Amino acid sequence: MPHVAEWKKEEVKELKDLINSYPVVGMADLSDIPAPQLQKMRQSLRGSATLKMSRKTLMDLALNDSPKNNVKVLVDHMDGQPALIFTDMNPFKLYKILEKSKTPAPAKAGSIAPTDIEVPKGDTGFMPGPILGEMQKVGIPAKIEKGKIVVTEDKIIVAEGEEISRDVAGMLTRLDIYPMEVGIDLKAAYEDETIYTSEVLTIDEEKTLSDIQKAYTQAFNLSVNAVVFNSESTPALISKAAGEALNLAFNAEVLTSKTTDLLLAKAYSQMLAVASEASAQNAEAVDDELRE
Amino acid sequence: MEYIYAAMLLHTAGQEVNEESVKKVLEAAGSEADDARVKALIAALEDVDIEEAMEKTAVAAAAPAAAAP
Amino acid sequence: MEYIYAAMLLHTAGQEVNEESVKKVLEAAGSEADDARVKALIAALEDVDIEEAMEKTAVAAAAPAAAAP
Amino acid sequence: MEYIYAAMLLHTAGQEVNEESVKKVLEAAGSEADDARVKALIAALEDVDIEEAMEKTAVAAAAPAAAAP
Amino acid sequence: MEYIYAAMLLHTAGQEVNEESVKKVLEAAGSEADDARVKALIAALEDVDIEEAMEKTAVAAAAPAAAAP
Amino acid sequence: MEYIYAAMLLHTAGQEVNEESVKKVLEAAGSEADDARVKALIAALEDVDIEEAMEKTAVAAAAPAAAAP
Amino acid sequence: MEYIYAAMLLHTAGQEVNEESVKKVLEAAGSEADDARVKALIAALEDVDIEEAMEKTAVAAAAPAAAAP
Repeated sequence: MPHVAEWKKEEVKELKDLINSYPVVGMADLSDIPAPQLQKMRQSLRGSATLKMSRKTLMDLALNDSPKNNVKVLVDHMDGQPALIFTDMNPFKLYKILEKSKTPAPAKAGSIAPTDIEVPKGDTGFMPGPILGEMQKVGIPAKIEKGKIVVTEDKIIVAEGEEISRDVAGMLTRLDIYPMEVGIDLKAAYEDETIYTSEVLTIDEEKTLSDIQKAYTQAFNLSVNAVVFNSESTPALISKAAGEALNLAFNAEVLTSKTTDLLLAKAYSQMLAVASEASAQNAEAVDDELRE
Repeated sequence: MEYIYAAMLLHTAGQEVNEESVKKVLEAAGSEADDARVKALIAALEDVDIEEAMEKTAVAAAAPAAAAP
Repeated sequence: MEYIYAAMLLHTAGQEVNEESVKKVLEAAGSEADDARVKALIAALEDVDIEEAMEKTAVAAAAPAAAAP
Repeated sequence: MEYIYAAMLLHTAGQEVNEESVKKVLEAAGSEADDARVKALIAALEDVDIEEAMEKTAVAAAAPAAAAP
Repeated sequence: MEYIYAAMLLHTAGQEVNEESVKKVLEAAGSEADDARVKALIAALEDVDIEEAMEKTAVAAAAPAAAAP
Repeated sequence: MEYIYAAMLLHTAGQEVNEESVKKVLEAAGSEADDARVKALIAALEDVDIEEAMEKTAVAAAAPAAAAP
Repeated sequence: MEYIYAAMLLHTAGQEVNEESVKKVLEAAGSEADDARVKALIAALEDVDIEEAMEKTAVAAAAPAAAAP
């Protein structure tokens, strides 16, 4: 680095030391975070992670010059306003903490809706005025009711992935709807020669839960269907056998301890059914006992 | 109710359900057959699909009974 | 179900339900009475209270009826 | 229900369900095989599709009944 | 399901369900008894209350009928 | 259920499910592989389409049959 | 699903489900264990109670059966 200013050399060295001394190095994007909020996030990370902002070129140099195998791949994940994060936490925990610390933020013209943006039905608190027309113009079903502007039904005005227009962004803010999330965006993290991208780091607990349930159901199905005896399938198989036996005895009219009273009851209720049809034709057709 | 059972028995045995047959079954069961009632029943059953009526309610009663301990 | 119907008929008529009486009713109904099945019926009924079995039905049958719109 | 299980076992094993085979199975199970009950079982099963009868829930017929207004 | 049917037969007949008895019943039914599967069955049954598992059926079978609209 | 999970794991990984492979997986999982149970598992799975059997809902009781009207 | 099956196998076998054990099981099953995915699974399981998830499933499976029309 012959033509590099002294302070830059210092900073690269500092970055390199940090990369070497922490097992986990993350590449984050700090775009759109207002300064006070960033300050708060740094404070809340204190003790568990170190956030280091620097120039792209310097981070690039530090990563490429690191003796840690594969860590330079993080360079590929520099995006927006990049920063490095150093921590002892495993990458998943780091990701989770950063995601949780994200806060709602107002929509900006041109932002992409992270999820469906819905304007809920109900009182807006606004007095009748030009805002009613503006709401209607951006597609919010609103009208005046009891002297207030109310939204008449829940309405998704921007679908996930769509761009938020200037008018809509302004209206959402006036309605106190903050559809965006700002915070430290972890793009990728390095640990033990492995790069974890945000896709891998996004743990879908619901998916895990449903996968477990699916696995359990499949295991149960396979055990019962293949008649593999284990603690889960055996009671079910017994139950199945008992049900089959009851069915067979009942349907074949075999009188057993379990079916005799069922068959008697069947005969009796059949008789009641026939009697009620007969008496509907002619009340005299049945005896008093059966007449209602 | 004997009259109905007699009719159902005949029906299930594949026999014609008429005054004579019903009376015969009732008598075999030691039950006195009242002529008027037999006539009325036969007349009423003319417009009833015994099979269908039996199917309908039949097992309904049996099912809950199964739950009984 | 003939065997069952015959038994119910006899029971309702206030007659004793035994091999002989069941057979007689079945024959009057033109149904062939299988000796073994008649015997099995009588044996099975020994442990069952017909009246009780019928009552179970009555209650059960009433319930859905009441629920019906 | 022993008799029923014996019949189901034989049927599933692909064997003919007859008096002899049922008796043999029952005896192997240490159960006294009552001739009349075995005969009655065979008679009852004569016209029955065992497979189907095992699957058809004793209760199934109840649903339409209960639904009937 | 032969293995289960055999076990149920024995249980219902009031006999002990063990490797030997299950095998004997299966063989009497003309079914080839796989030693390993018999062992697995007996092992699994050690922790299962057959009576309780059977009861579940009755209730379960009855329930849908009651729930039927 | 360990044995079943081992079989499912092998099947999904595209490996043959046999005594040896199941035992290897179980042992890797720190589970003692009981020879008889492994054999019983393989015997049970012999004629079974694992994929299909995993997906086909097996319900505890005969109850679901009630679903079929 | 191999990763899940491996975890379930370990859990059912009473073993700790961690990176090392999951990898060992997967490798024994001839499946390539991707480090990142194994780590992701372990991280996910930190917040998911396997036992509870299984119990919920069992109840859920039973419920529709009973509710089946």
